[in-house]
Formats: sequence, structure tokens, C-alpha cells
Amino acid sequence: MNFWFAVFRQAGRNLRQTWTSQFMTFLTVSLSVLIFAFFYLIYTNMIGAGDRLSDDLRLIVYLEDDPGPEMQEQLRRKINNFDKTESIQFISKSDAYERFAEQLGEDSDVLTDMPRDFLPASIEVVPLKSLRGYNQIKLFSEYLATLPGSEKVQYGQEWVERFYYFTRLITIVVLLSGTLLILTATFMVAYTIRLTIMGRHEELELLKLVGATNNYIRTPFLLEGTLQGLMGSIIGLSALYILFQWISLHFTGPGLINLFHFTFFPPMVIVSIILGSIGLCTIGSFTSIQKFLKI
Amino acid sequence: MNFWFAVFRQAGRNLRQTWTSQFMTFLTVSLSVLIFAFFYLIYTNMIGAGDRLSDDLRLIVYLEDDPGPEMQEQLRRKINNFDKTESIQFISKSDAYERFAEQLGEDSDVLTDMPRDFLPASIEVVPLKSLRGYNQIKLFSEYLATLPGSEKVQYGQEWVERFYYFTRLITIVVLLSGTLLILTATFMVAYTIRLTIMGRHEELELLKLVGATNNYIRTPFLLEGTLQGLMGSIIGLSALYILFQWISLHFTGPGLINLFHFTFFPPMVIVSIILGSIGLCTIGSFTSIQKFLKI
Amino acid sequence: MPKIVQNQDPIETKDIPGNTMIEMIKVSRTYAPDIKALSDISFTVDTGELFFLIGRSGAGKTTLLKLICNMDTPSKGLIEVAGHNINNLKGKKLAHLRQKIGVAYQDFKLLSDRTVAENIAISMEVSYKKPRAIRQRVRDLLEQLQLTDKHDALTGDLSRGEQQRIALARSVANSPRLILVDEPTGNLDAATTERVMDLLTRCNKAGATIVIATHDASIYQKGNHRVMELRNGKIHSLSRNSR
Amino acid sequence: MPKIVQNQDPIETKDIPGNTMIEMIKVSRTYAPDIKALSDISFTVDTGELFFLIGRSGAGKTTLLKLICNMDTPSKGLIEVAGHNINNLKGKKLAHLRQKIGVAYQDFKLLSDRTVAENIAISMEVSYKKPRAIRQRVRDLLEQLQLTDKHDALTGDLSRGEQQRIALARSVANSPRLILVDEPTGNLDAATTERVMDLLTRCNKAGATIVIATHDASIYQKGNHRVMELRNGKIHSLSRNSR
Ligand SMILES: Nc1ncnc2c1ncn2[C@@H]1O[C@H](COP(=O)(O)OP(=O)(O)OP(=O)(O)O)[C@@H](O)[C@H]1O
Ligand SMILES: Nc1ncnc2c1ncn2[C@@H]1O[C@H](COP(=O)(O)OP(=O)(O)OP(=O)(O)O)[C@@H](O)[C@H]1O
Ligand SMILES: [Mg+2]
Ligand SMILES: [Mg+2]
Repeated sequence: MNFWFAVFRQAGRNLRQTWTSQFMTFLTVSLSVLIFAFFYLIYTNMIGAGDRLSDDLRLIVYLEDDPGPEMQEQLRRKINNFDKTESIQFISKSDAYERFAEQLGEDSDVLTDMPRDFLPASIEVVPLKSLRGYNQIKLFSEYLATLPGSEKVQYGQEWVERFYYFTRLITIVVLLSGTLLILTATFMVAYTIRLTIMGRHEELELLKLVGATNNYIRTPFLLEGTLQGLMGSIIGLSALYILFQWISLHFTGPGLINLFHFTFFPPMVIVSIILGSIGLCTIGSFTSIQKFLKI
Repeated sequence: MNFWFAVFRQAGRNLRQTWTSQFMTFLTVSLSVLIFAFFYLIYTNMIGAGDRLSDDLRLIVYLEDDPGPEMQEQLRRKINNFDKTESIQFISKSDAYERFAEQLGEDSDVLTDMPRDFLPASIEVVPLKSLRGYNQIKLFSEYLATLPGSEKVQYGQEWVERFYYFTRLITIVVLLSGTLLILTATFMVAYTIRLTIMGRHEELELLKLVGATNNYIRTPFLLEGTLQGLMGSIIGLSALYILFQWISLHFTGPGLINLFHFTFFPPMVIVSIILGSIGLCTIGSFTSIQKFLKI
Repeated sequence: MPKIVQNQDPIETKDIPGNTMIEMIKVSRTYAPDIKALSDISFTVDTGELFFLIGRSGAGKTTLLKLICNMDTPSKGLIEVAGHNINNLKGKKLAHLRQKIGVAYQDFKLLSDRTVAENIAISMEVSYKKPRAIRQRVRDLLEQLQLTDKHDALTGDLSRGEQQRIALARSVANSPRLILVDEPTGNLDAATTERVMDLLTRCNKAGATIVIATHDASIYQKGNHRVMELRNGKIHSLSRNSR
Repeated sequence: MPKIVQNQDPIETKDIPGNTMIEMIKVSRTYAPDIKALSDISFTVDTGELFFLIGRSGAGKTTLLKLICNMDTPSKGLIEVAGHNINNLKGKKLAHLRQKIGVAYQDFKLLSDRTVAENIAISMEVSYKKPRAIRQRVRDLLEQLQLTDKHDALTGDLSRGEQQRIALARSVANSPRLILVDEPTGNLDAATTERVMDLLTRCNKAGATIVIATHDASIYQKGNHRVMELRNGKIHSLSRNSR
């Protein structure tokens, strides 16, 4: 294996002789991976939190009267016809009275004089998670208002609206900054690799003149690119993991535990990030060096 | 002014002859400024939103009985002694009844049979904005609970807790990514400038050998650095402004208007960012070139 | 005294097949905007020949050598080296042919941040010679050129004349069949020039075809070999030294 | 025939004050790890003198010139140029002295991506000469060196000999009082060498002190001037050509 011996000797020499620029490239790759992964992690956790927050979204249809079992069946069918739901629960007037009493707690004695049916009956509709766009919810609520016997539909409009706008805003901000950063990072890695290779164009040209095959010239650089992609992504991800542990440790407060259940990337995503980084660096090296080989 | 003639001629030549790397540096500066300003803008707007959200924070102290005017005065004094407040409002039992009736709206007829004093009297305390750390609120509420006649203190603990944890989390995320990015950007700008100057070290060395004074060699580069800092920051800020307009346009939904009242940087901040960018680029050029002049 | 034959037609020497190392037919090279570096050059160099190329500065000597080793392509005309039309060669075939051609460039093309030994070794490494053989050859060459003590010096630190010898050593290291040497003694004193020429003569005796472009009358005026003079990109004369 | 004076003590020539351009006293230069490029060099060059420096490749000629123009600092010893101890000079004073010294480097140090005219002009621009004067001077020099047609060519595209002449033109462009020339004719044919020497002689006649390091016997063996031979970093001989 003369070829591989030569390739490794050359790659070793390159690492030894140009280690500052190699180190700069490596640092750039690490930082880029760190930034990318950081934003991706925020994004996935944000989506998770959004899901969990909207768990308690339910539409309440106040009815004129307690519906009979037949009527209930009919309403259920109608609702499900319009849109799939997670669950539909009927709450009779007496159920509502009991709930209210429970909510009042100690003060429930104020209700003793009240008739047990002074609160209206209602239907609690929990829409499917996948159908929770703000406009869909609004449409749904409008439909529910047209149901026979429906008096009023409540779903904390204001709260839902705020929440949806807020998550949408955050999503856009994260996506925007993510794109910006990934562009910057890719640009930087490409530029750094290009400059590193440009800085050695004399050597590359000499090798060509002296009769080295393209593979002989190219392979050490590709190897370096691969190594940098691998090392850079591993270091970047490790740094992120340490950061993640630090944040997790500082946010074990009871208030957020159910809101933000932080998770790190699953192994598949980690492997993908590493492979992506390797791929990008190798392709970057390849295209940069290809220019010299064509001259 | 032979000196300035020479400097401008040299700077013009440099721009013409090395415009690709100049352009790369300029792009790097623009991206860096864009990223930095973007995060800074998010941060300031987040703080603004946090302020506005906590506007409706109030602690409600339920009292055993309606306090007399003297008692009110005493309570007010005690509370203000413990901590400064924005406002303190006493709500008597009948006030509470009216409020509840108002809240019930159409359904208020259910209250007709109720005695007008079935709801407890209370004090609404709005703490000073500056004193709204989560722990301070908690301490404050604990103190309020010890007031004579106090039965229970409510301030939507869960909501306040969530809110504080959430803003704290976002703040940390923004600060962390901001630091990361600013580090990356500074590193990148410095590295790019260094490489650009390194790529011309032959010229620099020759100029020295041929008898150019340090100022003759240095000034064109400083000028370039200044220009790049100026142009880069202006372009970066302009890009951000366009982005900002776009986001504002897409978030004029009624739900968020009162939550997020987006504002762009005031002129002072814009000027500071531009000056900072110019300063950094000039210093970067200066230190990079200084190495050559010392050799 | 050299026998001068003005604008001699080289077709007659082309007739010996299998024995021609370089053959140029009506080769021109024009650079933008309108610089005729070479025009209508036709000549052949036989295998094993020691061939001199002379001419004033800017006559086109380097351009001619560049065309032979395919560093540059002709604007017009045909160039054959060792039977291959060198302008149609690509990839591996070109690389293999280049391994058989050693070139000492006028601007040396040394890697200034590598040691002398590494610079000389590079042409042998490319054709996968054994490390031991490489080490041995490098030492031999350095000894012949009186540079033994510079074995581990960085090439960039050497004096110009030392660099010139390293460039020459690299060109002959891999025992190529064709050696192109551009101004090998421009920075060398008479005694060192002698040593360099000795080395080249030895390579020539071992079978290598050698083309030397030079201004140095002292090296082309003795011995029995052909000398081609270029003038403004044209062949001014092609003669054989009679001594 | 040159009159050879082995290891001549130069003190006697030092006695003429105000008339000494270069004075070296016991100068040594050692490179890491243990290369004695120069040891114990003492000599003077008078104002207006044409001084030749010869020696085999690696003898230390370039090192000596580098010390004179303060590109390098001596390990030991004292160097005075035009009455200044050049190793104590700094900043503006050093810059001004350098403007009065023109150097043609052995490796040219041309900016290969600039045009010929820009390369020559650089030494004049640095001392704020008028653009018109610069243009005139550049054209004159190019004509004297037969390079008029290369005025706007990129220096990197030129032939080696052409580059060598550009380097020389740059060194004399600013009419310096001291001109250091390192191997000015290594890539030049006899006729072009003649022209180059003419130019230098003219500068010398105009009052410039010139030090030429060379291997080319043809340029130092005629005329009446001193020739110093270095050998292994030491002065081997310092003699005056009698012709
Ligand atoms: N890449 C190029 N672009 C433009 N002109 C060129 C280029 N290369 C060479 N020339 C011109 O072609 C002519 C011949 O150049 P060449 O290098 O072959 O000369 P040479 O005979 O080697 O001279 P020297 O003895 O000075 O090395 C010169 O006038 C040179 O300026
Ligand atoms: N920077 C350096 N580091 C180490 N050794 C050096 C350095 N510069 C020069 N030398 C050594 O010092 C000796 C003298 O070098 P110098 O360049 O002065 O020789 P020269 O007389 O100019 O030779 P040439 O005629 O080949 O140009 C050489 O052996 C060279 O290898
Ligand atoms: Mg040439
Ligand atoms: Mg020298």
C-alpha cells in the first residue's frame, strides 16, 4: 500500500507544518457546529415546550340545557364530523356545580343557598394536537357556536392568541437566526479551508509538476477535511453538552419542570450532525483543491 | 499634503487589487454586525416585553374583615415600610361583590339571592417595577401574610413563577448565544483581517526595505479597516432594519401588540454600534500590521 | 568552432524512429495581449542527447521548456515527448510521463519551509520510491553538490546559489529519462558550475536526454553537442559544436 | 592584473573622515544553530567608489549586503553607513536612510501582481517624488534596459532576466547615494549585461557609491576598482584592479 503510506505521511506533515491554520479551521468548525447545534437544540426544545403548553387547550361550549344521551351522541358525531378531536367531555349542570364548589374550597359554604343547577351545562372539546393552528382553533370555535343548543364558546381567546403569536414569533426568530448563523458558519468554514489551501498552492503546483497523480495530491487534504469535520463536530457537540448540563442544572426549579422538559439530542441526531460536519468539510476541501488540479 | 496623497493612492490601489479579500472581510464584518445587533435587539425587546408583562403583577391580601380608615392607614404604612410599592388599593367586601357581578356579566342574576358581603375584603399591592425579582416577590408575599387581619395572600404564584423562570431562561439563552456569536464574530473579523494582511506581507516588507515610514505603510491599512468597519456596520444594520420591518409587519396581530411593542434601536445605540465596529476593525488592522512593522 | 546552420530544417533527424525524445513541429506561443514568445519552432532532440538552448533575455527559452514539460500549452503546433503528444495527455498518463521528466526551474520552485532533504525527496516520493533508497540518493546528490552540511536546513534559509543546486538535485533525483534545466548556473561561481556540469554529464552518460537553457558561454562552448539559439521567439541558429 | 592583498587591515582608509560611505569593524553574523555566515569582517568603502564583492556560492556575500542595508543585524561588530551606526537607527531616521540606499536583491523582491512601472515607481513614491517626475524616470530606465514594451506588463509574467533588470531599475530609480547590487547579471546574456553595467557606471559617475556582489568575472575584471573576495565568511583578499 505505497499510496496510503504516502497519503498518511503527507497528511502528517501537513498537520505538523501548518498546524496554526489547521487549528484555526478546526476552531471555526467547532464553533460553527456548536452554534448550529445550539440553535437546533433550542428549536427542538421550544417545539416540545409548545406542545406541552398547548396540552391544556380546550374549547368549552356552554349549552342552554343538559343534553340527553341521544343528543350527546348526536353532538359528538357532529363535532367529530367537522374535525377530529382528542376528546369530548359533557359536563352537566350538577357536574359544573360540583366543580365550582371544589374550586371555592373553604369558601364553598357560600353556595349552600344556591340551586344546584344555577351554572350552565357545557361540552369540553380537546382538539387534536396536530390541528392547533390559531386560525383552525378560531374556525372550530365558530363552528361549535352554531351547534344546536350552544350558547357561547369559550377557549381563553386572548390567552390562546397570545400564546400562538408568541411561539410563532420565537420560532421565526430562532429559524431566522439559525439560518443566518448556519450561512455564516458555512461561509466561514468554506473560506477558511479555501485560504488554508490557497496558502499552500505552491506546494500543490509543484506536486503536479513533479508528476503526482491527482489522488496523491487530493487525498491528504480530503483526509484533513474529514478529520477536521469529525474533531470539530465532536468538540462542538461536547461543548454544547456541557452548556446543556449547566443550563439544566440551573433550571431544575419546580415552576419550569413541567413546562420545559429539557432533552439533549437523541443519538441519531448526534450522528447526523457529525456526519453532516464531516461531509461539509470534506466537500469544502474537495472543491477548493479541485480548482488547483484543473489549472 | 504629499503624505495623504500617497495614503489615498495606496488605499485605492489596495481596494482595486485585493478586492476579493476586501469584500470577504467586508462581508464578515456585515454578518457579524448583523448577528450582534440582531441579538442585542432581541434582548432589549425581550426586556421590554418582560417589563410590560409584569405590569399586571399584583399581590392580593385577603382580609378577615373590612378595615376601617385608620386601620387602612396603618396597613399602608406597614407595607410601605417593608418595601416600596407602586400602589396600594383597598377593596371592601361590597367592592368585591360588584367586581364579581361585573365579571359574571349576563350571568350576574345568579347573585341576586346572595348577601352583598359574601366575598372577602382585600388589599391589592402593586410592587415597584424594580423590585420584581421572583424571590423578592415571594419574600414580600410572606411578609404580607403576617399583617394583622390577613387571611391569605395570592399573586398567581404559579404564573409568576413560570413567567420568571421563562424570562430568565430566555435571557440566559440570548446572553449565551449572544456571547458565543460575538466571540465568533470578533474572532472571524480578526482572523480575516490577519489573513488579508498576511497575504500582502511581501509588499509590506518591501515597503519597509525601500524606506517607507511606519505611518506610510500603516495608514492605508487603518483607513481600509475604518472603511470596512463603517460600511460593514451600516450594511449589517440596514439588513437588520429590513428584517425588523418584515417581522413587525407580520406581527401586527392584535394579540401581541400590547405584549410586544417592537422598537428598533434609538439613534444613540446605532451610532455606538457603528463606532464600535469601526473601532474594532481599525484596532484589528492596527495590531495585525504592527507585527510586520516590528520585524 | 561551432558550425552555424541558419534556420535548419530538423526533418532529417526526425527520420530515426524510436530514437527521438522531443519533437516540435511549427510550435507557437502567444501571450495576451500580443506577445509572441515563440513562433514557428520546429526541431527534434534525440534520446540521450545533450542539447543546449541559448538566446538573449526574453528570447523564449523558458517558454520553450515550459511547453516541453506541459506547464504551458502551445497556441499552435504539435509537441511530442517520448512518442506522446503531450497536449492530449491527461490525468494519470500525464502524471506518469512527468515522473520521467526532471525539471530545474529558473525560479527554482522550492518549498521554502521544508528542509533541503524533503525538497529533493519530493520527486522520488511521488513515484513511490522506497524511503531507504530516497535517503541514500539525497545524501549522494548533496555530496556531489557540496551541500552535505545543509541536509536539514530549511531551503528558505539557504543562499541563492545553494538553492539553485537544490533545484537541480531535485530535478535529477528520480533518475528521469528527460532532464530540462533552465539557467542552472546563474548564481554559481566557476568552480561550482564545474561540479554542476559534472553531475549533468554523468546523468547524460547514464542515458538521460538533457536540455539546458543557459547564457553561460563557458558551459556550452566546450564538448560536442548541438546548440540552438533563439532570437525573439524564432530559431536563429541550430549548430553542432565541433570540439 | 589585480594586486592581491591578503587580509588587508582597512584602518588606513578609515582615516579620511566625511569620505567614508560604509565602514565595518569586526562584524560577525552567526545563524542558528551554528552557521558562521560572516566572521570578523572589517573594511571600508569610500563615497563614490565602485566596489566588488566576490566569492563562491555560500561565501556570505548576500549576508554582508543585508547587514549594510539593515535587513539583518550583526551578531557582533559595528556597521556605519554614511556616518550613522545603522544598528541604532530606528523609525523615521532608519526610513530616511533607507530611502538613500537602493538595493537590487538577489531574489528580486518584486511584487508579481503589479505592473513593471508600479514596481519601479515604488522607491520613488515612498520619498514623495512628483508623479510626473516618477513617470519620466520610469520611462528613461526602461529604455536604458531595453524594456520599454514591458511598461504595463505584470512583473510576474516577465522572463527571469527581465525581472532581474526591473529589480535593478527599482534600486537606482530614486537616485540613491548608495546602491547595493546582488548578482545583477545571473540571468542575463553578455549584451544585456553590458547595458546593465553601463547603467550602473553612469550612476557611479553621478556620485553614487556602488557595491556589487557577483560571480561574473567579466564584469569585475575590467576597470580600476577594488574587489573583495570572501571565503567561508572571512575576507580572503581585498585587491585593486590595476587596469
Ligand atoms: N505569462 C506570460 N505573459 C506574458 N508574457 C510572457 C509570459 N511569459 C513570458 N512572457 C514573455 O515572453 C517572452 C519570452 O519569455 P521567456 O521567459 O521564455 O524568456 P527567456 O528566454 O527565458 O528569458 P530569460 O533568459 O530572461 O529567462 C518575454 O518577453 C516575456 O516577457
Ligand atoms: N537565515 C539563514 N539561516 C541559516 N543560514 C543562513 C541564513 N542565511 C544564510 N545562511 C547561510 O549562510 C551562508 C552564506 O549565505 P549567503 O546568502 O550570504 O551566501 P552568498 O555568498 O550570497 O551565496 P550565493 O552566491 O549562493 O548567493 C550560506 O551557507 C547560507 O546557507
Ligand atoms: Mg528564462
Ligand atoms: Mg547571495
